[in-house]
Amino acid sequence: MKVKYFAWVRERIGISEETIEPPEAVRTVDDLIGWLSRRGETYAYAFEKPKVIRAAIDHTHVKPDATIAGAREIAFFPPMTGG
Amino acid sequence: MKVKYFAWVRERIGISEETIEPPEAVRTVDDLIGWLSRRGETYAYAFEKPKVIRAAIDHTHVKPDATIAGAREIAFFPPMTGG
Amino acid sequence: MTTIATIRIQEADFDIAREIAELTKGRRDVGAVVTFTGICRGEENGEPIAALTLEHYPGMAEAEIGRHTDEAMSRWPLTGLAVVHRVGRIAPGENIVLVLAASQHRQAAFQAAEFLMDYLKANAPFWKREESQKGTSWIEARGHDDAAAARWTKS
Amino acid sequence: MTTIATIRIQEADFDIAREIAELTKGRRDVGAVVTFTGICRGEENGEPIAALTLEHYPGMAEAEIGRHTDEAMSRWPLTGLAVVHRVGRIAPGENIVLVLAASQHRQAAFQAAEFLMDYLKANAPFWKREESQKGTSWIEARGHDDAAAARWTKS
Repeated sequence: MKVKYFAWVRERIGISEETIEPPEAVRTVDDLIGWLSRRGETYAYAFEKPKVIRAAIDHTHVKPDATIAGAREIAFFPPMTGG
Repeated sequence: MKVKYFAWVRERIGISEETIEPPEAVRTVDDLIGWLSRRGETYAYAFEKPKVIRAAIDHTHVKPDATIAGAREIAFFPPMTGG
Repeated sequence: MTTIATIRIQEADFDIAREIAELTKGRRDVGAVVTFTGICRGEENGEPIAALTLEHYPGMAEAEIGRHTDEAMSRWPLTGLAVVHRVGRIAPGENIVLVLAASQHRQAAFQAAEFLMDYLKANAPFWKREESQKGTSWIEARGHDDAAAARWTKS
Repeated sequence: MTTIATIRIQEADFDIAREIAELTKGRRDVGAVVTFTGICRGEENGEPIAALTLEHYPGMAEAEIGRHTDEAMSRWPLTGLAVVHRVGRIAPGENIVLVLAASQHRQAAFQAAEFLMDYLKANAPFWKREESQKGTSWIEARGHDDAAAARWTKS
């Protein structure tokens, strides 16, 4: 699946998108944040406060307990500041 | 004192403004409406439903029991429909 | 910086972009501008209309609007306000009224614009007469405009 | 007649008068147009800023705004809606966002415009970074924007 990062999440990780293949045990958005955090220091820094991170699956806001099964594109970003 | 009429009050009376000298017994806006109504058919028609008529003294909305003492300009008109 | 309040009653049309520019030029503190434009519709209660004619009470209209722009400025932190009300004959599709409120943040601008429109509808001395195939007639005031204005009254 | 909804995300500035004309031309049923313009202020929390840079999530931003314009159209009797959101670098005094709501009567237009702005602030995937003398930093979300958006949730 494709993962996208925005704003300071993108800056901390250093890339704006990548394709990942998490193991089956990674079932929810929360699981995925944990799995990504263990991939290296930049990820750990980006996700150091998981409660602040917002996620979207296929362009729709989701909660941390949302399942990632079937997702084509998952995005992580800080709270929105548009408008 | 000067009296002004607007919208259908003006149309019914047939004039837009006039100068009047009501007797001393005419103390309130309501009294003045009664006194004007007795001046002729056009006035009686304009003020036939006194509750619908709005009044202003010197450019400020007033209630029927407002005193007219000291007023320079009194206006009568239907409910406003601006905006 | 000071709050600018513009009040104009005129036969001519207005230019929204120019009115916004007047209230924002040279300022760095304006974050939100809300405009309300009232437009003459082509029908009233299902009947086609040919035009509206607006009459007003010169002197009182300006004073009444001025009291309400003053009240808006005392209630909300605004950077600018404008009210432009047309009078005379207005055809369907043409502008009737413009209310513009500028502020640092959006809530104040929205509230002030809505407050001013509610008060204009219920309290400003303007009267509309409509022309249709049946002739001309004065538009009647709507009870819910009084109710809309009343909700701003402080208890 | 149908309700027109325009959604655009662009680097270029917008022209409010042109956007209003697009939603009203050839129609006789529009009686009220409300516009909200968000403008880049020259300071944030008392610190002068040099510029904002807006980032967005292409695809999701349009989808999210579209869900909210659809919801607005189902909640209020509107004749037209437009949302134009700029991205890229924006200097103080420049426009950031435009929301426009047209209706037969004013209440629907005011409510729809305010609803859309509250949702854009809290839910649309845009992020602002500010440049000041201290360097650049991401603007933090404000808790009261979430509260403003929550008041539209149907219970």
